[in-house]
Parts: sequence; structure tokens; C-alpha cells
Amino acid sequence: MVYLVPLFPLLGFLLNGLFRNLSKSLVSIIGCGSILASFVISCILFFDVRSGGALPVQSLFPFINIASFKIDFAFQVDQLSSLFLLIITGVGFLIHVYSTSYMHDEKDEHFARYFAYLNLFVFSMLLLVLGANYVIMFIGWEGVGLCSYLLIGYWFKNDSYNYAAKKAFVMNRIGDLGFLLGIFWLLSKLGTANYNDVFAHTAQLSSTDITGITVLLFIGAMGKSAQIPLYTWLPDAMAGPTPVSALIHAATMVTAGIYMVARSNALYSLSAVAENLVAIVGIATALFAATIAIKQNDIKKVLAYSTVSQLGYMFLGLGVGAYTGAVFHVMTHAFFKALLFLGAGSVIHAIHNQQDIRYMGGLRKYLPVTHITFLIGCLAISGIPPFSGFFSKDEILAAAYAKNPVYWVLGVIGAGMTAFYMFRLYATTFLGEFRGTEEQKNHLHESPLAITTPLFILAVLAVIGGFVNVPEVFGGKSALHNFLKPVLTTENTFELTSSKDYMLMVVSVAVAVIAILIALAKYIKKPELGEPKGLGKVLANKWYVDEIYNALIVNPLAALGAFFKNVVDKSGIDGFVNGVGTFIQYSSRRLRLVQNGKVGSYILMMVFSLLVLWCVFWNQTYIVDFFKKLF
Amino acid sequence: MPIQYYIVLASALFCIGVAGVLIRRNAIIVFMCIELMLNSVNLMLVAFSKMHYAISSAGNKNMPVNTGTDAQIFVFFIMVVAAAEVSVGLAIIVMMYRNVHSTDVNFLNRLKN
Amino acid sequence: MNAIIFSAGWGIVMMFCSFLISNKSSFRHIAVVGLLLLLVVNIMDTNGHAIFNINVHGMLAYTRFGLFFNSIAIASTLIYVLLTGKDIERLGNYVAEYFILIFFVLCGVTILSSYNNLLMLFLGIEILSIPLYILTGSDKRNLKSNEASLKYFLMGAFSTGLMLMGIALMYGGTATFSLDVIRTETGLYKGVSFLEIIGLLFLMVSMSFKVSAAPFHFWTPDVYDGAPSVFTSFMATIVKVAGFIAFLKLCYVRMAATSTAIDWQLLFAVIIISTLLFGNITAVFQQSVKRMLAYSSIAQAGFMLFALFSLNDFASKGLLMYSAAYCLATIGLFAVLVKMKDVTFEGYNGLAKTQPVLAATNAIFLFSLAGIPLTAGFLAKYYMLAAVIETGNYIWLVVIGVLFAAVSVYYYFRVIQAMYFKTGEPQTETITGSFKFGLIALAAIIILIGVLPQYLFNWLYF
Amino acid sequence: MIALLLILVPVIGGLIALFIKNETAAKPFALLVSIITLIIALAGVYSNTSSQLHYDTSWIPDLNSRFTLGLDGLSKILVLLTAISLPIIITATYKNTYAGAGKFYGLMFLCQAGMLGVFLSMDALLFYFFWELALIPAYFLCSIWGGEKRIQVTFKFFVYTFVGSLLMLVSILFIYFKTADHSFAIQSFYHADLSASQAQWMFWLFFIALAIKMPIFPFHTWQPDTYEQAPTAVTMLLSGVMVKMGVFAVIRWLLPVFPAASQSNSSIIITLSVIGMLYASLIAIRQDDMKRLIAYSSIAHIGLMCAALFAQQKVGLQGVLIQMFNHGINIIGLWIVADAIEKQLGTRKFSELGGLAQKAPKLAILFVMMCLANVALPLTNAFVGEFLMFNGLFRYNPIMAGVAGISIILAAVYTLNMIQKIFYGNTVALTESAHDSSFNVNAALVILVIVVLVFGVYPQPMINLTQEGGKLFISAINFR
Amino acid sequence: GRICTGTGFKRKSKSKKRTFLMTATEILFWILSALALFSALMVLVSKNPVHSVLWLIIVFFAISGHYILLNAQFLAIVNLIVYAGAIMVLFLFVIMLMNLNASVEPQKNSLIKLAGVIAGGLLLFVMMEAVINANELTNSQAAMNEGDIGLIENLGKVLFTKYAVPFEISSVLFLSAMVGAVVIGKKE
Repeated sequence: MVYLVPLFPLLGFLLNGLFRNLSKSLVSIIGCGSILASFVISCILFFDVRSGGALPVQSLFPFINIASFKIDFAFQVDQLSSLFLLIITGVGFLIHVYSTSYMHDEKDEHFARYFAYLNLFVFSMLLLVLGANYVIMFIGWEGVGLCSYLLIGYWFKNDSYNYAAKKAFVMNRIGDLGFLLGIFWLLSKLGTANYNDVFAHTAQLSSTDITGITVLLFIGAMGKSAQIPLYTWLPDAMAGPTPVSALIHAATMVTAGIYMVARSNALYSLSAVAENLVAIVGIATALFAATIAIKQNDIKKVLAYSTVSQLGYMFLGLGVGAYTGAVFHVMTHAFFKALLFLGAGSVIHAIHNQQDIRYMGGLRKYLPVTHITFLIGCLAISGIPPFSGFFSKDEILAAAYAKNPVYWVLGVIGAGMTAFYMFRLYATTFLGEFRGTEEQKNHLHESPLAITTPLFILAVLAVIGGFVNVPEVFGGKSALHNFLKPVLTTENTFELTSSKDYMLMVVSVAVAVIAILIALAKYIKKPELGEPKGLGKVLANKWYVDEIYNALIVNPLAALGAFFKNVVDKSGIDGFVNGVGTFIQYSSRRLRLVQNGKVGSYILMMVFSLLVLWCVFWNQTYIVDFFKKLF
Repeated sequence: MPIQYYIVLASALFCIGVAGVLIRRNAIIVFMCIELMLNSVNLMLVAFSKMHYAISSAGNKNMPVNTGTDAQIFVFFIMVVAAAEVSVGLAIIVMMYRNVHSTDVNFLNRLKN
Repeated sequence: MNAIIFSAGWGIVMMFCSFLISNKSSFRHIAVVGLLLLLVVNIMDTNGHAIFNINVHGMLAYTRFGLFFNSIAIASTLIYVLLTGKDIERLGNYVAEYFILIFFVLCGVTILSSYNNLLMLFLGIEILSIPLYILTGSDKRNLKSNEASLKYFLMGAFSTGLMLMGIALMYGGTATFSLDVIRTETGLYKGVSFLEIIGLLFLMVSMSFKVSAAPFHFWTPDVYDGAPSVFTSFMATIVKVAGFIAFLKLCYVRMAATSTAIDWQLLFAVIIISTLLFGNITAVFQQSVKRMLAYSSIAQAGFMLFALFSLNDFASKGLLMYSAAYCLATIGLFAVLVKMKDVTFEGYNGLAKTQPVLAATNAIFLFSLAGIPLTAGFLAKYYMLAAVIETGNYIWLVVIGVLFAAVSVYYYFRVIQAMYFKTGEPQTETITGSFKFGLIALAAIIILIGVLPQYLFNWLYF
Repeated sequence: MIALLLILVPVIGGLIALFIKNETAAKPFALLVSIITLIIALAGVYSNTSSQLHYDTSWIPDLNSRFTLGLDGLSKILVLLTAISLPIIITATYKNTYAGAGKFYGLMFLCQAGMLGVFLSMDALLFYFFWELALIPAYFLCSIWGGEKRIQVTFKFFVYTFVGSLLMLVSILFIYFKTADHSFAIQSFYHADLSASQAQWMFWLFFIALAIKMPIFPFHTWQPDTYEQAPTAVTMLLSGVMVKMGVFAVIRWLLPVFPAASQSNSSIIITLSVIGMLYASLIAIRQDDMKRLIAYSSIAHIGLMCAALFAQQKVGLQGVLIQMFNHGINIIGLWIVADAIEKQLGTRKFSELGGLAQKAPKLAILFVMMCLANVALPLTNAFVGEFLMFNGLFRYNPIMAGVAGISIILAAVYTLNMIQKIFYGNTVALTESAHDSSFNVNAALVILVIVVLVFGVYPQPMINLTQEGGKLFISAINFR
Repeated sequence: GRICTGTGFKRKSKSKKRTFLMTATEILFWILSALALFSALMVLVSKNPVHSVLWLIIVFFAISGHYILLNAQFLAIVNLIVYAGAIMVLFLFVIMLMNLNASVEPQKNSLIKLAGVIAGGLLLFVMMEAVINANELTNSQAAMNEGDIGLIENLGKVLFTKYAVPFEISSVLFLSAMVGAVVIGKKE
């Protein structure tokens, strides 16, 4: 019954996609229903796994079955994947419900198209998670990339959106290339891509192999999970409808990289190089994105960069071997980041697609539910106990400390920045006075039930989500940890004295709280954000990374293409080819003048040719030798 | 007489003929030079015939030999053919003269390139 | 022997007809009858039924090869007369005489295909040439025709002079005119006489002249261009090919024998390259199809020279193959060309629209000349290349030849482009149904040979 | 018998079609013939009785060349492609009007016959015959019904390929004389004993012909012009099938006949191919003309095939075998859309198009599908092929594979460019009045999309089909 | 006259010794050769075609003289009759008919003339090479005024036995020449 999980979204996609002019209500029912169905099944599966351990690998049919290797279209449901199934289908369902109302203004066929894309996305994501080998994972991997492309460019009339979509796809493609090469490496060394076989035969791989494979795979993760240097697509991806951002660019797709690394922990744990790379890239991204987030004015951009930064945290966790922590954070992050995005969506919805926080403020009284839930989200992401974010982030930081205190320090700084920009956002959006136009003000209203319900549910999850993995220090028994143990075999276990552990927590929380207070103090006093200058300007312009990329990679390539097209191809190669023809014509025009129509000269030439023949004969030996040498 | 003398003489005549063909423009003179070439060939052939005759007769003294007759017959045929050629050639030259009142080989020069 | 006597005899018969019969068109029919008869007796001869048993004293030697070539030549002439006979009649009031001369030329051809003595070679060449001087000039009021015949005559006579000098020197070296010399290792003529080599050099030149191999080809374009198209067709095909057969025999016997002292292959390589060069390159820029065909005939000669270059089984078979393919295609092309009022490339513009049959058949003939597969021309070229490759060395020569073949496509396809892809109002003479039928039949033969050459090859064992 | 029928039916059908005067009669007839051919091909693909699949009769005993046709795993896949492509092409261009449609379709069939012959023939001389036979009709098709610059462009195409094939002929002849029994039979060719240096020379003579046909990097310039000028139906045939002749010939003839030489030259050729991939992709990014863009993308894809072949890995070979089919299907789909757009709006310039998705949603969806196949997205047919080919290349040389891999990124760039510039964005003056594609176009595209998805999700049948061909090739390599 | 026998070396040494005692044959040989060459040159240089013809006739006479020296009387006679008699008269006749007297012929420019001379000279050189390299000739003689192969009796016998076929075939040549002359010459 595993195959049912992806089957329902697929059906939903086909129904909504092929019959384009269904009524909105029907579309919504199909769209949400399919996800709900697979959610139910996922739950069943989850509890099966919980009780009976991982299910056996189910092979549907041979996908590529040739002499050198055999790749099945197989599904693998174990602790890890079942957990992700829950997250995907659960959060996915909520967001579908949310979308029914959020996208209600769209034309019928576009509405259907939207849900078709969304279902297709869920399908590919499930494929990614369920796949029992890297190839199937890669199929889902590129599938989700495609869906994000389609959904970012959902409003295809707007060219800038299309560019954003294209950028997302291409950057993902860069990562995918790395992923693909990694798979090739695996196949050429082990002749298999099944997780179980690979992890069983890691012994056959030399250290270089492992490092190469893991690094290549991680490049794939960089692309998908928006890590330095391939992160720039994610903020632009905010061009898509907000629910999409919530689902794809916050809750699920971007965590695919974490899933992949966690899934192949057996490999990563064998290569120190790879682990450090992951950790460093992770922490670097976390800080870098956080700095940028501080100066963004677009509500979704802020959230986007915070997502990038949070993903950085997760990779930090992976890098330091706290796989559970990372997965844990994925879960909690899914809750609160989805919550935040949906909240932002509700806000945007309320004030007619205004996304700039400079023209918001004082929404507290207009959107109470949104306000509360959003606040919860902020607290959760800032890591304030007892909200879910606290537990997951704390686990990562603790592991980081155990690995290398420097990581921890940086992590805490990042946490502080996170708290700061989140509450900057909160304050400028909900507190103070409304700074928008009058008629916007008049239309301000709380969003309908279809929007608020998901907010509410997610809020609840964001609050209690953390308790699934209460660490021992609080007398918890880190349930998730134990649950995932069979998969995350190489989790590196560290011992911290409980006092030190407490100390770490206190410090991080304190930093967060201080940051929050500063933010509130700063932005309640003067919520108007002036033009940034100095460093602020640089941050506001995202460290000019896009510009640098354009200058260093995009434009040179374009120029090269133009050079090839206009110079090398036209004048160079084709010029040469045509040149041969022209040369023959020219020589023809010259040579025919020999035929001057005078008998005398004809005979003269005959006589001379006779003499030439004579000379050839006279020197025949030399000439023949010459040719012998030549050929 | 040493055969070389004859070869040289005939070749000389031949080459004079060739040169004549090359440097004269009057079709008739050119044609005459060609005839001169033919005659030099004839002379050479006869010389060779006698040379081979001498050789083979030296080979066997007592009985008469007729080596070299072929060459003289050949000369005879050359003359025959030359006569035929002359009749046609002169006819052509006359035809051309009728049309353009010239026997200059370069006068008609429409066919070129 | 049959062919020689009958061709000469039928010529004389027609001489009498010429003043007995006044109706022009009847001569054509008589000629056709004669040619058929000729074909029959020749095939009889091929199968060993000689009508006259004459002691030729080794002047002539009959090989199956030569006789088979006779059949090809006669058959081609037959097709030629059938296709273009009418146009010969449009050429003044000496119709009978033209046919007579054609028969005499055939007599020369048959001599050349079976000569075994330099004297016969000389006579054959002359019998071949003298009627051609006249046919070239047969359009008496036309200055081009006059010029052509004068040039042809003067240069022809000159080359005859060279040939005779060559023969004389060879005689000096070997004391005989017969082709097969008894080369004793003892006595006077031991080894290879230098005189003979020089003589062969002269002979080579004059034969190259006859087959219009560069750099002795200069007469060809002018003469072919100036002569009346109907006779150009005849000259360019049967006569030229006959020259090749004679040359081939010379190579087989004398040059092969002297090859110890002189590397004939090298000399031929020089001649081949220059021939391909002059023929192909110069043809590219021509404006008149007729003159283009003249140059193309030089180019084709370049390919036939491959046979003389590599004297092996492929060579002789291939030369026959080539002569058949080349004759048929060229005759067809000229048959169409004669019907065109304007023989420049522009004259052919849009022929496919007005005269689809002419255009289609013409295209097939051109394909054959260009050596596109499924036509006889391809197999012909194939054999030539094969012959050279079989000799093992001079592969680069093959590559060069192939490249020039590609160049040849350029000018052949210009005609096709004109006929099919360009628009225009081509002016043609009135085309009779029978003429179209003849063309189609000719094209069919070419295709047949190209697809199933075996039917031709079954004859080719000798 | 089937093998013979496969050639006879198009030939006869074509010859008949040549003489059909009026258009209304010609089109149904053409469709009929093509479908009959397809049925025969399917029968051939699914039958395993060698008496059916092989045909052998004396042809030119004098040259020791026989009329030998054989339908093995290698040729089956391509025969299938050839047979499928024609009905689709005819359907897709059913509404186009050609002056003298009868001749048009007649020539199409002759061309098809030639290509089928190339794929089937097991005799070198026969192979060469069909090789040329396929070329001539294509030449006429392009020159008569092509665009305004057709004559020069097509002539360039013809001469270019003709030079190549003549060089190939020289090589074939040379090998012929080196075979033990002086025959053109493929097996004796595989056993011909050439000295190393000879093999080198002949290898290059042979390869150049194929390189021009495929085309490989420095020999490619004829292709964009020809594809641009030729009538789209013909372009489909050329790019969909004829290009495969080159790849096929490499597998069937070049590698087995010159194993050593192909080994020693593989690095050069792979480098060339990879350069060509990047080069073509970069140019494609800068194209403003839809047809030229597709042409260049085709060059890139073919480059990958060639590289994968000369990597000489079983995996890569397997990929090439199925990719030949897939690439044919995909590119035909792209051409169909290009044709539909050009026929409707009269331009192929991106700069003059835009926002078509609003006016022609069906076309947009189908086109996007084809494009995804073109960028080898998983679950489209191309993915499997490229996956295997890159895999083979990787086994040959990881760095090379990495460099070549850049082209899949670039492919995404130019393909998405194309989609965006034609279908997305706001409508422009030209596309304001546009309407959706006609039924026949949709039908053809839908068929293609189904093929794309089916073989994308479940490629195993095709793999099984080609396994045999792979074996043949591998064993041939192991001969000496 | 005297019959030269013996090897060329002896002869040469003899002639070296007593050059003042040349035999009549030798004297005649040298005179005739000189005459032939001189008048052949005159054929080229003389402006007036008629003169060229006359010079050419003299050349033919000289050559006939050589034939007689070589004891080929038949050819000598035929040469006189056919060439000097028939052919040259025909030439003369045509020239008269067109009254091409002196200097109607436009001269070629001297460059071409030079080229022609050079070509002729080089050709001569080539043939000299042949003579020098043909070592079998070093000491071979052309039998002067002896041997009866050149007599009509012998020639006739051979001509009508061994050479009957070519003889007959040459008639075809004459026929075609005749027809040709008619076709070309006759007024329309």
C-alpha cells in the first residue's frame, strides 16, 4: 500500500491537469482530498513503522535493468522516510486547504492548473522521500525542481517572475549535475544505487571515493537546499504565490538536501572532509543569510532569508553529526516557517498584495488571529522555550559545541540575529500604526476560515512540536532520537555534563531574548525604516551577490555564446567551408584563361608539357622516394 | 654511316618543323611545317630500317635477309596518309579562307576560355 | 574482322545510296539498319562466327575484350543515331555523307579495338580523325565551326607527327612495329632500349592528345564547343572512348614491358592530376552547358585514365563499364542539348515545368556522370577507384580523384538546379513522343546497369 | 521477408505517389503507406524468427557483394523510429499545402526507404548505396520546397555530405581488398586485417563521413542552415532520423571494423564531441530563431551520443542505443511545434513572439512537455538515455563527464529561454490574434508525449530490445 | 662507292686520320644534310609563302637524295612524286589561288617566336638525350647504298602479302578523305 501514498497526488494532478475546466470547488476537493488521503495512509504507515520497524523495500518494476547494473523503481518506508511523509502530507494538506481560499480570485483553469502543479509537487516530493535508491530520489529531486519552476512562474504573464523561475530551475540543475555525478561514481564503483546495498558495502569504497561521492552529492544538496554559493534562487523564488513559498520554499522541498544527507549519513560519517565542508557551508550560510535578512523590507524576502539561514543550521547539525537534531529541526522548522509564511500570506492577502513592511504596521488590531499565530511563529524560530524551535536548535548547538566550540559561538550569534530580524519584522508589521494608504486601511479584514484554520493548527504544532524530542536533561527521553536510531546509525553521540548543557541553553536563550528586546525597543520607537547606508546598504543589496554572479559567470558566458555564434561559427568555420567553394570558383576563373583560343600557344604548351613529362621521367627516382617519405 | 648522324639530322628537321608550327601564323605554312615533321620521321625510319638490316645481315652473312622492310613500307603508308590529310586540310583552310578571307590561324578566335 | 569490313562496306553502300535516294530521312533508316547489322555481325564474331577468315599477318588481334568494346561502341552509335538522327538532317544537305563518315569512323574504332601493330594503330587513328575534321567543319557557314575544324585539324596533324616520331624511335629500339616484341636477354635488344622509352613518351603524348588528357587537352573545349552539337556528342563519346581502348592496349603491352626502366605510373599520376584539375576546375565557371560538357568530358577522361594507371583486371573491366556508362549518359545529355534553343545554363531554367520528361531523364544522365549510386556512372567510377586501390600504392591519388568528383557535382548540379529549382521559359525544338520514349529507355538502361550491373558483367569475361 | 518488405513498401509507395497529381488524393495515400510501413516494422520488431528478419540474395557476384538485409536489436530500434516518425510527420503537417504534394510525399518515402536500407543492410556496398539513396531525395525535397535561401544552403548540405560519403567509399574499398575473401559482407569486414597505419588512415576517411552526417563539432555548419531552410516536414525527417544514420554507422561499421584505431583516437573524438556540446549549447543560448535553436540543441545531443560511443562502455552504448530513438521522438515534437507556430504566425523569431500560452494553452502544455523531454528531465524518455550515456562517459573519464555535464545545465537555460520567450510573458501585436493549434498537430504531439512518458517511466522494453544490439557490438569489439 | 664495314671506333679513327679522303657517300651525305637543314630553316624564315613552298620542295629533294644514299630507291621516287610533285604543287596551287604573296601574314610577337625556338631546341635536346643514352646504337651503322630491301620488288612483295590488310584499310582512309573534300569543298 506504500505506492498509494504518491498515487493519490498523481491522480489529483492528472484529474486537475487534464480536465482543465472543472469548477473551483471540485478542483479544491480533488486537490485537498488527494493529499488528505495520502496523509491518512502516511499516518498508518508511520504507526506501522513505529510499532514494527522499517517496512521491507517494495519494488514496483525494474526501471533501468542492464548488464552493468539494475535499478528498480522501489519504495523504502523506514523511520526517516515515514517521518518526512507525515511532514510533507500533513503540512502539504494544510497548505492546500489554505490555498483554496488564497487563490480564489484566479480564473478557473488557472486555479485548476495551480492545484495540479501543487499535487504534482507533492507527488515528486513523496517520490524523493520514498525512493529506495539514489536514482529514484534523483527523479523526485528533479521533479520537485520542475514543480518549483512551474509554481514560481505560475503568473507567467509577468516576465520577472519567469526569470525567477528560470533562475531557480537552472541553479537547481547545477546542483543536480553534482548529484548525478555522485550517483555515477557510486554506480561505477559499487554497481548499485540502493541505499541498503550502498551502506552495506561502504567498505569497498576508498576514502577518496567516499569523499568524492559525498561532496558531489552535497553539491546537489547545496542547490536544492539553497546553501552558499547556490542560494540566490530562493529569495527570488518568493515570486510564486505565498502558499507555494510556504510549502516548497520553506517546509518541504528545500529540506530535501537535509533528507538526502541524513539518509546517506553512513557515507558522510566516513569522510571528515565532507562533514567539515557541510558544517562550514551550513554555518556560513546561516550567518550570511541572517545578516541579509536584517535589512530586507519585503516581508517574504525576510522569511526567505531566514529560511536559508535555518537551513544553514540544519546543515551545521548534519555536519557535526547531529542527524537527529537536523531532522528534528526540519520538522519544527516546517511547522513554524510554514506558519510564518502563511501568516505573511494572510497579511498580504489582507492588504491587497502589499509586501513591503514599510507600508504595514499596526495590523495587530485588524488581524488578531494572524497576529497571535505569527507571534508564536516568531517566538518559535527565535528559540524561546518552550516553543518547538528551542528544542531543535538547542540540540544542534549542543552537538556543535561538542564538535567544536567555534561552531557553537557562531551558531549563537546567528540565533541572536534570527531573533532580531524576526522581531524587527513582527514589530514593523503588527505593532505601531498602519502606514499604508487609506483605502487599503478600509479594506483591512481578518482572513476567512480556510486561511485561519491552518494557521491555528500550525501554531499549535509550532508550540508543542518540540516535545517529541525532549532531551534527557529535562527528563525527556528524546523519543525522536530513539525512533530514528535504526536509520541514523552513525549519529555521533557526545557526553555533556548537564550543568554545561544548561549553561549553553541559558546563553543561547539569553542572547535571543536580548536580541528580541533590542529589536522591539528599536522598532516600536520608530517603525519607519529609513534608507539604509554604509554596511546596511550592502546588506539591503544582499552583499551584491547577484551582481557579482552576473558579472563573473552569466555575462561572460553570454558573451562567449555571442562570440561563438557570430564570429567562430559564421566567419570561422562556416567561412572556411564557404571559402573552399569561393576558392574553387576563383581558381576556375583564373584557370580558364589558359584556354586562350590560340592554336600556337596550345601547341607550345603541349610541347612544354612533353618536356615536363620528360623531366619527371628523368627524376622519377627522387620523386617516388619523396612520396614514399610523404605517405 | 653511323646511325647517330641520321638520327640527329632527322631530329633536327623534326624540331625545325615543330618550331615552324610554333612561330608561324599562316595556316598553310604551319601545315607545311607539319609535313616537314612527317618527312623527318620518314628519313629516320629509313635510316633505322637500314641499320637493322645491317645488324641482321651482319648476324647471318650467307642468306639474304629483309629486315627493315617494314619501316620502308611504313614510310610508304605515311606518305599515303599525308596525301589524304593534305587534301582534307587544304579543303578546310580554303573553306575558312572563303568565309573570312584570311589564313591566319589566330584570326578566328571566338572559341576560348 | 566482321565489324571492320561491314562498317567500311556499309559506308560504301551508303555512298551509292546518297545519289540513288533523294529523300533525306531515309538515310537515317538505312544507317540504323546498317548499325543493327553491324551489331549482329560483331556479336556473331564475339561468339566465334567470323564471316571472313583473312590472314591478317598479326596486324590485328581479336580479343573478347576488343570485340565486346566494339559492341558497346556500335550500340552507343545506334542509340546516338536513333536519338539525334533527326537533328543531323537539319544540318544542310549532306546527310548521307555525314552517315558515311560516321560509318568510316566506326571502322576506325573497330581497328583501334583490335590493332596489334603500330601501323594499324596509326591508320586507325587517322581513319578516326580525318572524318572528324570534316564533321567538325560540317557547318560551313558558321565561323565557330570553321575555327573548330581548323584548330582540330592543325593540332591533330601535329599530334600525328609526334606519334609518328614516337613510332619511329620505338622501331629504332626494337626493330619491329608489332606490339608484342620478343625481348631476348641476349643479342642486341637486351633489356629495354632507351629509344623505345622516348618513343613511348612521344606516343603517350599523342594518345593523351587523342583522349584529351591534360595538359594535351587544349583542343577539346574549343572543338567540342565549335562543332555542331550532334557531332560533338559523337566525338565526345564513342571516338574518345575508342582512343582509350587503343591507349589501354598500348599500355598493357609496351608500357608494362618497359616499366622496369620507367615508372609509367608516376607519369600517369601527373597526367591524371592535371586532367582532373583542368577538367573539373575550369568547368565550374562555364556559362554554356555545351562547353561545360566539353570540360566535363575532360574530367571524365581523368577518371578513365585510372584504368591506364593501374593495369589490372578491374581496370579493363572498369574501362568497358566506364565507356558504356559515359557514352550513354553523354549521348543522352547532348540529345537534350540539341533540342534546346539556348544552351546556356539560363536556357535550362524551369525545364522541369515545361518538359518534365526531358528534365527527369537529363537529371538521371547528370547523376550518372556525377557518379551518384544507383546509376551506371557510380559503378564505373567505383571500378576505377577499385582498380587503383588494388594496385596498393598511390592511395592519395584516389582521394584526390574523389575530391575532384565532388567538385564535378558542382557543375553537374547547376544544370539540375536550373531545371528544377529555378523558374524560366526554356525554348526547345518540337519534342516528339518517340524522342521522349527514347530518352526514357536510355535512362532506364542507365538505372538498370546501376542497380543490377550483373546483367552487363555476365558478358564481361574475357 | 519483413526486412525486404520494409524497403519495398516505401519504395513502391513512393514511386506511386510521385505520379499522383492532386493533393487531396496524395495525403491520405501517403498516410496509408506510412502506416503500412509502421505495421510491418512493428511486426519485425516483435518477431524473432530469423527467416523473417533476414533477407539475403545474390546481387553483384562479380564484386562479391550480396543483397543482405538483417534486422537485429541494433537496427530494430532505428527501424522502429523511422517507421513511427513518418506517420507522425505526415499527420502533423497534414494541413500544410505543398505544390505537387504527390511528388513531395513520394520523395519522402524514397528518403525513408534509403534510411531503412542503411539500417538494415549487412553488406558494405549495399550500405553505401542506401546511404546515398537517402541523400538524393532529401536534396530535392529541401531545394524544391524549402525557404528562400534554399538552393545554396541545400547544395552546401549535399556537397558536404557527398564529399564525406566519397571518402567513406574509398575507405570501404580499401578494406574490401584487405578482407580475406574479398567480399563486402559485414562479417568479413569485421575480420579484415589492416596494418595499424592503414587502419588509422581508413578510420579517419570513414569517420569524416559520419562526423559530417551526425554532425560532430567542426563539421556541423551545414546543419543549422539546412534545418532552417528545409520544409519542416523534411527537417523532422533529417533531424529525427537521418542524423541517426551517422551514429548508427559508427556502431555498426566504424567501431567494429577499426577497433584499435577507434581506441587510439577515442580521446580526440570525445574531446571534439564535448567541445561541440558546450559550443552548440552556448550558441543555442544566443539564438533568436526557433529552428536554429533546435538545430544547435540537436548538435549538442548528438555530440553526447558520439562521446558516449567512443567512451566504449557497455552502459554508454546502451544509452546511445535507446537515446537514438528518444532523441528522434523529442526533436520531431519540437519541430512540430515550431512548424505550427511558423505556419500560423509566419515567424520563428523569439523577438516577435510572446505570451502565446494565453492564446494557445494546449500547444503550450504539449510544447512544455517536449521541452522537458529535451532537457532530459526524469520520467521523460530522454532521461534514461542521457543517464546511461553520461554514466558511460563517466566510467571513461570523470572529468570529461563533468565538463560534458555542463551542457545539461546550458540545455535547461536555452530550452527554458525558448519556452519563456514564445509562450510566457504578455502577448505582443503578432500573437494577439493567435489561436490554438489545430487537431492534427495536437494529435501528433499527444502521441509523441505519450511515447515520451511511457518510455520515460518504463524504459525497460526498449532496453531489452537493444540489449541484443549491444551484445553484437561488444562481441564485435572483442573479435580481435 | 665504298662499303663501310667494321666498328664505329675503327671508322672514327680512320676518319680522324684521313679526313681529307672522304668517300663520295660521305661527301654527299654532308652536302645533302646541310642542304636539307638550311632549306628547312628557310621555310620558316622566308616571308613569302611561295618561297617557303619552294624551299620545302628543296628539302624534299634533299631527303630523297638521302633515300638514294640509303639505297631506298622506291621511296626516293615516291617521295619525289607524291610530295614534291603532288602535295607541294597542291600547296602552291592553293597559295596562288588565295594569292597570299609576301608579308600578308601578320607576324607573331617576338616573345612567342622565342618561345617557339626554345621549345624546338629543348625537344631536340630531349631526342639527343635519347641518342646518347641508347647505348645499343654506339657502334651500329646504317648500311649505305647496299642491300636490296629498298627495291620495288621486295617492297611490293611484302606490301601485298604481309601488308595487304593495312593496304586495303588505307583505302577507307582515302574514301573518307574524298567524301570529306567533297563535303567541305563543294559550294552549297
